[in-house]
Amino acid sequence: MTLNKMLVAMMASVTLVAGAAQAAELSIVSGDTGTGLQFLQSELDIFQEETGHVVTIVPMPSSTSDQFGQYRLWLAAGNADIDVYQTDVIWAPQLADQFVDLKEAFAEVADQHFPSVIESQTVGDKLVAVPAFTDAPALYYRKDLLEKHGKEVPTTWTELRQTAQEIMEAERAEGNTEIWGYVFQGNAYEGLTCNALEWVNSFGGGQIIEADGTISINNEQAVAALEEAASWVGTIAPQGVLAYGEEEARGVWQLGNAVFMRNWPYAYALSNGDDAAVKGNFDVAPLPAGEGEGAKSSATLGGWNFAVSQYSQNQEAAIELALFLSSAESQKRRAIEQANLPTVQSLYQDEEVLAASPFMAAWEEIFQNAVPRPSAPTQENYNEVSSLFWSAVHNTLSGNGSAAENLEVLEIDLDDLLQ
Amino acid sequence: MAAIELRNVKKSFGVVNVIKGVDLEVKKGEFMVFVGPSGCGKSTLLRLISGLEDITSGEMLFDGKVVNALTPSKRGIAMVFQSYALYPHMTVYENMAFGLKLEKGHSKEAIRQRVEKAADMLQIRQYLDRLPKQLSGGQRQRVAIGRAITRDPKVFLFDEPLSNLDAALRVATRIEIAKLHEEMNDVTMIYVTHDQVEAMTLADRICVLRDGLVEQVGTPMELYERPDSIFVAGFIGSPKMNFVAGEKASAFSCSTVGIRGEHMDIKPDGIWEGKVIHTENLGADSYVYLDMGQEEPVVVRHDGTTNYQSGSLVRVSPQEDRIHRFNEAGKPIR
Amino acid sequence: MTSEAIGAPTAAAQPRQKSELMQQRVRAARLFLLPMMIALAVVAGWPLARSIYFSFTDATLNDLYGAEWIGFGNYLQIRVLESGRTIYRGVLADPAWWNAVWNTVRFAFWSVLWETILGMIVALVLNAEFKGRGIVRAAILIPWAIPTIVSARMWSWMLNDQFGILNDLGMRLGLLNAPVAWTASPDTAMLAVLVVDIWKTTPFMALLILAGLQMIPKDIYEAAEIDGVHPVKQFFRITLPLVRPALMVAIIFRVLDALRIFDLIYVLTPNSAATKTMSVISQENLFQFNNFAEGSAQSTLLFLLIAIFTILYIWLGKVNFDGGDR
Amino acid sequence: MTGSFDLWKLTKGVLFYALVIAIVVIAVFPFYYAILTSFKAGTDLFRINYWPTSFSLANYQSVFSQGAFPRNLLNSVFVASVTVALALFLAVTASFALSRVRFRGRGLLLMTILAVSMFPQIAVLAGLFEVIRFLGIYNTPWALIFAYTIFTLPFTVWVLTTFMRDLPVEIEEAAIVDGATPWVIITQVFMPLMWPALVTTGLLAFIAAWNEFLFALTFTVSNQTRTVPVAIALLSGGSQYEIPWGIIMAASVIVTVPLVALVLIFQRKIVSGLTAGGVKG
Repeated sequence: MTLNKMLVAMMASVTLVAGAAQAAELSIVSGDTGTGLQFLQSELDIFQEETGHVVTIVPMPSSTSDQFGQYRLWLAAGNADIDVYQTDVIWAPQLADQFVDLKEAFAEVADQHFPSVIESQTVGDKLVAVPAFTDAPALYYRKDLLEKHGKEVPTTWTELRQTAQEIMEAERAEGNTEIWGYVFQGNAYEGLTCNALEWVNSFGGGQIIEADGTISINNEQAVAALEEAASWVGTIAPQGVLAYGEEEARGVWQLGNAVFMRNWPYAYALSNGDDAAVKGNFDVAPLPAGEGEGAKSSATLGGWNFAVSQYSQNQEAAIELALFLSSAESQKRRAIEQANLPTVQSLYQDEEVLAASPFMAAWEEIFQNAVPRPSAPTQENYNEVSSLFWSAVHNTLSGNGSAAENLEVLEIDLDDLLQ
Repeated sequence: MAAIELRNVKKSFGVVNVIKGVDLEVKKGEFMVFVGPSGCGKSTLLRLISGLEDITSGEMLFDGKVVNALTPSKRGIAMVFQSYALYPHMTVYENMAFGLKLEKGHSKEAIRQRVEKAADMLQIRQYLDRLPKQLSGGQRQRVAIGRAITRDPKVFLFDEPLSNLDAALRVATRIEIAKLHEEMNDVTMIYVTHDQVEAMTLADRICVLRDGLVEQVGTPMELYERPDSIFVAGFIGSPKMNFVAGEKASAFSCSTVGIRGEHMDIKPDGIWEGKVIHTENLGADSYVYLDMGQEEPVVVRHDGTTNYQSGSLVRVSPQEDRIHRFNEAGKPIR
Repeated sequence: MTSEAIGAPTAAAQPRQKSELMQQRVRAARLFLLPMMIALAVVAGWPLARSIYFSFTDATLNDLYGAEWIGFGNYLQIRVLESGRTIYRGVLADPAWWNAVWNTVRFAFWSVLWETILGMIVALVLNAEFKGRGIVRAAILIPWAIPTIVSARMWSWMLNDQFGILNDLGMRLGLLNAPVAWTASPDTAMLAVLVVDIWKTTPFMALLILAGLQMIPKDIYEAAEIDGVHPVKQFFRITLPLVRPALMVAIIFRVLDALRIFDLIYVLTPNSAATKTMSVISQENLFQFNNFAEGSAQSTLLFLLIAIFTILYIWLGKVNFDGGDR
Repeated sequence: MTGSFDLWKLTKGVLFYALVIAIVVIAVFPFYYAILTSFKAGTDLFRINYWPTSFSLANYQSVFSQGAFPRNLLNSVFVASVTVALALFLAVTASFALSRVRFRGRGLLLMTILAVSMFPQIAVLAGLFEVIRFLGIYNTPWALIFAYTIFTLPFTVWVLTTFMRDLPVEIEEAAIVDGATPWVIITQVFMPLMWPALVTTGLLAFIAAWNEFLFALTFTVSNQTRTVPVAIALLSGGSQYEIPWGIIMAASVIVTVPLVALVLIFQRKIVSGLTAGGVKG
């Protein structure tokens, strides 16, 4: 499309009165990756065929904080150029005021989807976004090393620590000096919130802030969880894990330098790449459980959704688009082509889906334990809550104050923020 | 071509008054030299005439027309700066042609002819394609002069043009300028210097400035022979005029006697006695420095090669008709 | 230059008829300044005023246009609780803010200091005549030429403890005995940021100083050479004083940039308290958190701090605004 | 070079070249590493090499196949060139007024200009967004050109003012006597003398505009109008968390090469000697 056409398209989207034209021109903004955008384009082509609406993609950098800042600014300025936003699971609640309520439109198909996903996008009584796909992390482990050293896949964090320690020491004794026991995302960022939420939740320590708004983080189980995690740093995990994001962890793992890794499904295919040292030698399992009352395996809910801007001049068409993209048919194609985890439960039994992405079977179990981050109860304060939380955790991991001390302060800070 | 008239011209920078009221007439085609010690305002006065500086009060007339508000180029002046001020990125030719190009209405050919004519006058034709940095100091100054000539000015202004040249070049260029004045005898020239030799050799008339005021205007010989003040007397002539005060002056019934070194004779029956401090032998003649109990040593110009021993006593006499007598206010008694 | 040669009259002189030349110059000055002033007023004036205005309101990005004036509340508010306890709220009472101020000042000081020293060395080298000078000049500029978002990521990769080349190099050369997680540890995070910034920005400094050096007439050195002045003395007596105006301006702009440092830290160590600077914390509040007004207040405070610094610098450094004019 | 053997001179020469090499190595090494990385793919990215081990242009191909990279390059060239031209034009004229015409409030004006550079860029984003939408240049290159003056203009004005102040007064006066107007003085006399300063500031401003990310991201919303830094940020791997390291490095190399070429072209202009011979004393 030339610049002129682009301009014309935008002018049109501004000046057209909603509903005046049958075939609307829409814009959808997405920070998806290259192949993801290609897939989106193919979906939009289908959508255009079905409805006649023409949709333009506005691509965004994959950095989520860049995306979020931009979306905030655009929405704050009442930008009518964008009709549909592709949003991270934690965003829509923060931007709830500026998105259209999709509850009614979605009512028909709502029960096809995982309730936890729908719940995570519901603020009060308003459904702010509809799901595109979901995401949940797993424990990646080295089959070959576990076998070699006669170990089972750990089901609790203690087991993981012990297994990792033993294998690491044994391997190092054999001259594999680069090897580490466990890598995860320990940098101070949203990823650490995800990791730590899993630790806390798996110890039965709640989910930082409960759905009713109670601040629950300062409890013994949470303290025990963080103490456990802190004990890994410098022993089974390198000190540098405090600066790791997903890619750094994957790098260590993919070079064959880690026994265990916590990561999202994306690492699965890449670790099976031809040049990966771990190809064929690994598998995934649910993340380990904690100990004590209420202990269970838990995985932070990720995933992406579509939300409709309230400044859209073509809200009806935009809603139509959002629903189309979250429909079971679209999700199925997405699962097959993009290996994205569907939110439609029935697709996990779909043969075509499983044939294309066999690993999804493994994720079904993981998904049972998915826990949402507290974005719905905290709404527009979520980012700050998360930042306070990961700071407290990062401090604990780097030995800057004990878990108990840091969580106590965190509780006060959260209380101040949310009161 | 223009007669210049200054009427009670004053100039101040903020609260500092630099020119305190100057009345002056420069005749058409005249070579006028402004001379004076540094800080006397001579360069400022030149810049007021050029139009680079505004006059604070008073009137400036060129050929009877007030030019107070006119830009330098409209006054028809050309100026040669102390530091040459050539355009470093332009060739000699471009430097010289720049003003004409800006004037509009000159054909390329006409410009070329004028530049070449000026270049021939100054014998710099072979340098026309060079950049200023490829020239020696003397050549640069000739280019600067050439640039001024090319513009065919009515008034030609020189701001200490020789002070950056070495002694030999200075003399050569001085002669060049003198020649120039002869050739361009209808162009009014004003020349600023602190060097009285330049003033004496070049000027039709000299204007001695002191402290923002005109001390005396006159031909070199007038100034030499009939200085209007001790200041002028001391400024014009080399070596400096000797000043003798106290009893020796009282004998001539004045407060200060001024007498030039060349107007004193060493003879056994001289009326003054002095102790030889030092003798400078210049070949043709020599300067004998005498301590006569005055503030400064008295210099006697003495032809011949007689070598006076330092420390010996000699007697000298002033030539009576060459004595300048000054009163307490420093004004001549005639 | 003698006193006779300088200066046109100041406007303070008594009213009188202005010459055509002066009028022409003043007219030209006005005409020349106008477009720049208009450009700056539109591009900077309005956004600045908006930001400062927002800092006195309760604006959030969810409700930008419904903002209400609340005075200095974002900066400092004193609240007396029912229990009778007095608490302080607002940016000025926020330890995180003061931590950011300290980080920023520390960062600006060290980075500019080293950039100036290294930039001067590089500029002196580039100012010398040697074969391949053109290539070296281009090579020097590479760090400045790589987009910050890329070079910051590149360095974070190189500084990685497991597959970072710098740790590997350090260990091969025997400088390190174990890999260091440079950006992770609070002790080394600032150092890492400083190293990357100095690497990246020294070319800027070097180039500006070089331009200054190029304006120094060569014959001054020739004269000094003949007088047998020692090169070190030459540097302090001749080079430094003559390059000073250019250096002062280069330093001003570097300090302003360093005090506002954002993108490098945003990419390299976005959430480390050890490197969080004023701009980073303000960006966080403006766009990531729901504290637009507070973020505006922080930006305004940063602006004030920089303004105070600049005034002090110009005053203490005796940066003159005049000279050079007729 | 003197013909005689001089140990001290030799040592000095060796030390000097050692310094040159050290500077070049430090400056270029990360870039070299980027080039190295741009030829790698897959797990190789995580392996440390000092010399090229594989040579694959796949990353370069993907740079050009994703999005509209050539178009983005053109956009960047256009935006940066116009920004620099505009900034230099406004700054050269303004700095003449600021450095060579005395008027009341000049210091204050210079400070005001500087003040524009004191506000964090991030904080003007919202206000600038409003202005740009108001002017109707949103999502066009002009939005960026306009926004970039906020950081190029104060810088160029200040630097050029400093340099212009140092130009000899007599040369300007000679031009006035020759009948030159301020405009002629600027364009025909001063600008040729200020090449080092003009080229340097122009180059620095060009690079700053070339590399700017935040404004570019905010004020353009289509691949057709975006510039290179945004395009690089848009490069993505197969999935959300994967950073396509090799491709990013390839893009960075592509982006940096024109700048290096630019420097090589203009570096001759960063030479002195232009004011030599014009004035003395």
